[in-house]
Amino acid sequence: MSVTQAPPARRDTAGRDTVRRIGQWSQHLPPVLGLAAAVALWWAVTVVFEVESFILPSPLQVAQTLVEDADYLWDNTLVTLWETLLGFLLAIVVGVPLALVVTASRMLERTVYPLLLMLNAVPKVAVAPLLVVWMGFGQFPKVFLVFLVCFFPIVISTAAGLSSTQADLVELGRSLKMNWWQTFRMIRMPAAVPQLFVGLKLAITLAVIGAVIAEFVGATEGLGYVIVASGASADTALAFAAMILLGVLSVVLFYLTAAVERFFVPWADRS
Amino acid sequence: MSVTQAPPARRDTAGRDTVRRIGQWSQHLPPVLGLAAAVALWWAVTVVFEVESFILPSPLQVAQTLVEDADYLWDNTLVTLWETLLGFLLAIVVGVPLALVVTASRMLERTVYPLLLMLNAVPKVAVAPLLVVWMGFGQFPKVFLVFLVCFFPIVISTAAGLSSTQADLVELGRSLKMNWWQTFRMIRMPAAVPQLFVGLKLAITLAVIGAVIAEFVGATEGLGYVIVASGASADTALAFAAMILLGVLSVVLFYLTAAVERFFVPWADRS
Amino acid sequence: MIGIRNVSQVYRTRAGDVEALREVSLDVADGEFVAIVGRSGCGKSSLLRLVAGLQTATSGEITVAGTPIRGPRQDIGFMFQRPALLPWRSVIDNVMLPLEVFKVDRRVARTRAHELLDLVGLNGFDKRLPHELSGGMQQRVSLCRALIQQPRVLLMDEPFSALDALTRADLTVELQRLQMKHASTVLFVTHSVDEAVLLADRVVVLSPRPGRLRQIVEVDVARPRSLGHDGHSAALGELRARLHDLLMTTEEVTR
Amino acid sequence: MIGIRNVSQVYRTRAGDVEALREVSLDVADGEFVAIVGRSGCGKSSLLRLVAGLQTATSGEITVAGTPIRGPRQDIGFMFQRPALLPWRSVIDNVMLPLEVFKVDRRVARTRAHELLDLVGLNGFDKRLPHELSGGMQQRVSLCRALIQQPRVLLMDEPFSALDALTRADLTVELQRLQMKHASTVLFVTHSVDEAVLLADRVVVLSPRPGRLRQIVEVDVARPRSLGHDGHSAALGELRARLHDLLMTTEEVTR
Amino acid sequence: GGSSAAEDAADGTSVTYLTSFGTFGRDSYVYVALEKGYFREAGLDVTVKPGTGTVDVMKLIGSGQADYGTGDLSGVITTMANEPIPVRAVAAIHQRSMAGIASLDKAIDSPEKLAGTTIADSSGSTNMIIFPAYATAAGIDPATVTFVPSSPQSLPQLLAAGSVDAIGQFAAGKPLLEKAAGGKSVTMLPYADKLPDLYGNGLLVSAAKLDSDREEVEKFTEALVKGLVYAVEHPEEAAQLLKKHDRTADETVAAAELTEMRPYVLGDGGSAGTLDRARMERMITLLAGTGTLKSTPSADDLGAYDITTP
Ligand SMILES: Nc1ncnc2c1ncn2[C@@H]1O[C@H](COP(=O)(O)OP(=O)(O)OP(=O)(O)O)[C@@H](O)[C@H]1O
Ligand SMILES: Nc1ncnc2c1ncn2[C@@H]1O[C@H](COP(=O)(O)OP(=O)(O)OP(=O)(O)O)[C@@H](O)[C@H]1O
Ligand SMILES: [Mg+2]
Ligand SMILES: [Mg+2]
Repeated sequence: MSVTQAPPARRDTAGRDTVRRIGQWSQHLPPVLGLAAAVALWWAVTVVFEVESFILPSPLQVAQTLVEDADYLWDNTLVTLWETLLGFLLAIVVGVPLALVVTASRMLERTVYPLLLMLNAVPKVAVAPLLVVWMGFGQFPKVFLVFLVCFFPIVISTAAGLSSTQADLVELGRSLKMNWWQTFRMIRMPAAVPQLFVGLKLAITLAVIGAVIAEFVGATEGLGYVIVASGASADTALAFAAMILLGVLSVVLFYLTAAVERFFVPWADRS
Repeated sequence: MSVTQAPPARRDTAGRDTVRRIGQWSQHLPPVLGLAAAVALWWAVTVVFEVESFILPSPLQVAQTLVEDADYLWDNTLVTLWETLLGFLLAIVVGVPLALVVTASRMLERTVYPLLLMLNAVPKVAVAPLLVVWMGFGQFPKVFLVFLVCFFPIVISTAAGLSSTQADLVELGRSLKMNWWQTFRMIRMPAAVPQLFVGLKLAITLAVIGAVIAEFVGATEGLGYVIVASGASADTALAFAAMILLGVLSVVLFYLTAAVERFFVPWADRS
Repeated sequence: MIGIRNVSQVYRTRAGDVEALREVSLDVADGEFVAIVGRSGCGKSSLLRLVAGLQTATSGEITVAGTPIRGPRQDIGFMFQRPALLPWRSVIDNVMLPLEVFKVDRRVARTRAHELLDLVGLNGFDKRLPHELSGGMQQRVSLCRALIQQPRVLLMDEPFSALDALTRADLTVELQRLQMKHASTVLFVTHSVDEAVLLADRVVVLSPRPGRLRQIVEVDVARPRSLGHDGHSAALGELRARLHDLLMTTEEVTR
Repeated sequence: MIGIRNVSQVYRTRAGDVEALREVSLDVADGEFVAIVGRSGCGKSSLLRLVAGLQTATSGEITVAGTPIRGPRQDIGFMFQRPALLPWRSVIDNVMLPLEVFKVDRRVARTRAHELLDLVGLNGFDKRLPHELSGGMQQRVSLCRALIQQPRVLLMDEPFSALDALTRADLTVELQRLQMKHASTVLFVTHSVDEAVLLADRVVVLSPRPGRLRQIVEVDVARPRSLGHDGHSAALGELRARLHDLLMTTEEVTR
Repeated sequence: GGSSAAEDAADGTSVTYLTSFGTFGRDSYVYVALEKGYFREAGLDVTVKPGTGTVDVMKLIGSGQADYGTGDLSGVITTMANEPIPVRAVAAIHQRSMAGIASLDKAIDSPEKLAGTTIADSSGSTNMIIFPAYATAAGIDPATVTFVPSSPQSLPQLLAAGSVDAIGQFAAGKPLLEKAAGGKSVTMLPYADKLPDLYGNGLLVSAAKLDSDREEVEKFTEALVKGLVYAVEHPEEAAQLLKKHDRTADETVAAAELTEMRPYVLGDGGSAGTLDRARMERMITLLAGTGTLKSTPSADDLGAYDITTP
């Protein structure tokens, strides 16, 4: 206790600080270990229960496929990634203003929410073929399905964030007679950003799934197409390889969103 | 201004109070109007563009089906409802403790999250047939799929809620040397409940979809089965009727969840 | 400037009603400085919130500059009992907030904000976030934010409660100077009799809950006043003792 | 009871470092009542937080009852500068929280909580939620919560800052009585010199930031003391004046 | 799933059967066998579940979740070439493949007109798999045709909306297609015209069951084939029996499907159900010729050819 050191932040980060200090390398140890454990378990299951490969291929088979078909899989991953990102951005662009509208008045909320819910309740797998009928075989119906899948979590989370602003701060805005837009821009929105990001993190994982579902229908590329195409010929290893890439894509996009969050709201980590 | 009246709550409810005062009946007006508008638009589309009924049946046809097949649809709705609720409860029972574990230490978070994300990234439509292969044709694979679909939003939201407790309150807990469980029970959990409910509201809408997707495969009842089966007779009106019931189910469950929220966290409406 | 006529405030809650204010009437002249004292929970904050238009009285009417209050107005500045700083804004950006709302030129706003921060002894802290400040420092930021508006009517709810004597004395002097300069009308809630007699033209004493007007004490001492030397002057001392007695006795004394 | 040895605290933030405390040393005897005064931002709250084990000093060591502080302890009670009430708990449940944590029988806890609420004048408000209270009422609930623990060491950060003179006087008397009864050791941060001399055995004066020990003033007046009549006694008056001068002058006076 | 161990005199052995896809009219013969009591007579208590395509059916049987099912034999060969699944074919439901290309209003009524068209089909369907073989047999270049994978449900809409020139369909699907297309006429281009050796659907059973309880397999096959023949002979009655199990069924469409199916089931000489080893071998060779198979399975790994003797 003789050197100058930073005090713990006011937030409860007692346990976390310890971890941080051990060093950068150890940050990546737990996920790697966890992943290794999961793969080991998978392997064990296939070996111990002698699971036949058409039900669950062994990690080795899948790894082999991943290596052999690397180029093919990579190209299709990029296609899915692109659709995911476009749809996700579209969902943000539409969802955030919609959340705004919904929180602007109880009346609007009562009118819009049930409709949104109905719309959201339609299973997206059933919608995908319709979108192809309406919009053709291009990228657009895929992007649109991604949008459909992930705009709802964004609306709900953002609306929840916008309508749970701390009472003092809302009152401050009122006392300054801020207009609606100023209240939104200076108070409600910054206060809702942490919650918005909860929605975004959820939405990005759904977005990936949405892209894949869309590619089940009327696509000739993308990871979803790889899954159906390989499923039709019972190439289970290829299907699993595609699903693993999907998982990786999902994880990467999730942590990217989390990184953006940390960049935008460093203060949210404190008070 | 001569009678005794309640002051506005400290929260910003200015616009909302006005609505509330107009009377109970008008509460239900906006959603009804919204719904009517949506149906009218739908009708207009079918008439103006002369859409053929196999692409988009008119509201009249769908209404007719709803009435004629009321018993049949009702029975299948109950099946779906039951699966949805069971899977949803399972997701709460598993998801909330998992969120707890994840927020307990950064290490655990780093280990568990990527795995959860990978698991969540697998498209559920692709999982449904596998579940039937593993678990048979009963209700269980359906319930399990519902669980898979909706536990992730619950984990993410609850974890977000648990780790964003107000700094003062966490410090109060620390100063009383609360143990982990006490901190959770007396401080973190109550503080996270509003966020937990954001997750639950999202999850319940996903749960309905999950049940339907599960019923696409290896089922002989439920709204999902009705949708698939109606394809065999090109009965688009029946498929739409089932989807509308799905929407209604989703809306009802959403508002039920919201009602439970209001019951449990009346204080969340204020401070 | 401010007219308060037969104002009552009843809060309805699940645990029963609370009568916070009963039939309070008060007139405050333009440029007058009125201090409000009274026991904790007697309705001082409620009264200020009513004048600010943040809530509507259960009965009675309030006018500011001749027009009845229907909601918040930009010529009324309000310093809340709690700092209410925006946690994501730095100190300087918090102080500049009102001018941003009123669309004042940013450079002008920044200069004024720096002046005020210097005044309250927070130079060097302008880039910090609120959670990095001590309680008293937060209160001073909140004070700067209220002062930067230069409103016609300034409502202040225990603005110096978290400050030490020296800072308090400095700010008392500065507040008098600013008020005389801008001729603003001030309603000032405080628990300090010293502060009240130093700053106010009149001190309004409210009775315990339900808050009723108990007495209004005129402070007829020349300005600027300070605690330093003339702070112990006979006139001020007497007023202080009188107010002290009023606050320390519970029986009713109606004016 | 409390040993503070060469304690320094530096906060590192994005906007630069802040030296809050520099080489502070202080020994508090068992059952002693020590008041801490100093300018806003001089590190009083930081010092209390260090003693409470809520943060670790940049350098130096703190012991309580002979053992070095490594984290919070249940025999140390802390009343925060801000009320920090749980918004979902009623007043009475907030007060009973510590006893719930310590697993004290609920009935006993309830009785004690009611006694304390009566003491601070909040009877009838036990079922209300914190947001339905005034600022001063919230502070009193927070006070009750600290007192119900009956800890060996009680740390209080400006506990009466939001209270009126009469309530403050009442509570000063009650706090003295309780402290004498339970023989707790108290560290008490305040901005009121009156409070300090009424309550404390010794008053610690900290210098402005970075907080250093400037002077320790012994209050050698018999207890119980009160503002009422002997409040104006010569001994107390002199001490008050001395402390006042210490706080109002900025130059350094080392003991 | 059922097992031969659960022998029960009153109810018979419980077994599970999977239709090839959903509860279409073309799959209704199992309900006929059920309702007419053919299964009961054979001492079997059959539970029918709607299947979701050949590969899914194979996996469910292979993993023991179901005992019997129907799937397209070309699909079975393709799948087994990639991934051996312990499933065997024991009977042919369709003596000739019903796969083909459907278009609106005689747009494509001969193979030559296929050149340069876009065809939608459910991904990995038989129609898409066999197309190269068909094209070769018909003398056109398979590369001039583009296949777009789509979901089975959306195919009629895609065709009717004009999004594609044609769709892959089974001949039995024609009535449903015409209904869905609002009464427009539909032209089928059946592969069987050029590829007479191809079987259509076959009855599948798990390899384990075939080894352990051959007798039950024989009884089941016989009962099902009996139902099959009765269904194509009495389409209206069969449609009504289907309606009893799936109330969403459209009797007219179902009956029409069975009528379409009749020649494919009965074949040339009333040899309903028979599965011939030589034909199977020719089928394997044909499919191997398209160059899409990863390996060439042997006919013995695919089926048992002595369950149904002509
Ligand atoms: N979490 C923190 N991060 C950065 N700086 C901090 C933090 N907490 C306190 N400080 C700084 O440390 C100094 C002392 O703060 P502290 O809260 O101890 O003051 P204080 O004496 O209690 O003041 P007051 O009387 O205003 O409450 C201040 O300058 C403040 O800006
Ligand atoms: N939002 C509210 N809901 C219910 N009761 C309230 C509310 N706000 C204030 N009260 C009640 O009204 C009374 C007056 O409160 P107010 O905040 O005006 O007191 P105050 O004079 O400012 O007290 P203090 O000096 O402690 O700040 C209190 O008894 C309080 O419990
Ligand atoms: Mg107040
Ligand atoms: Mg402090």
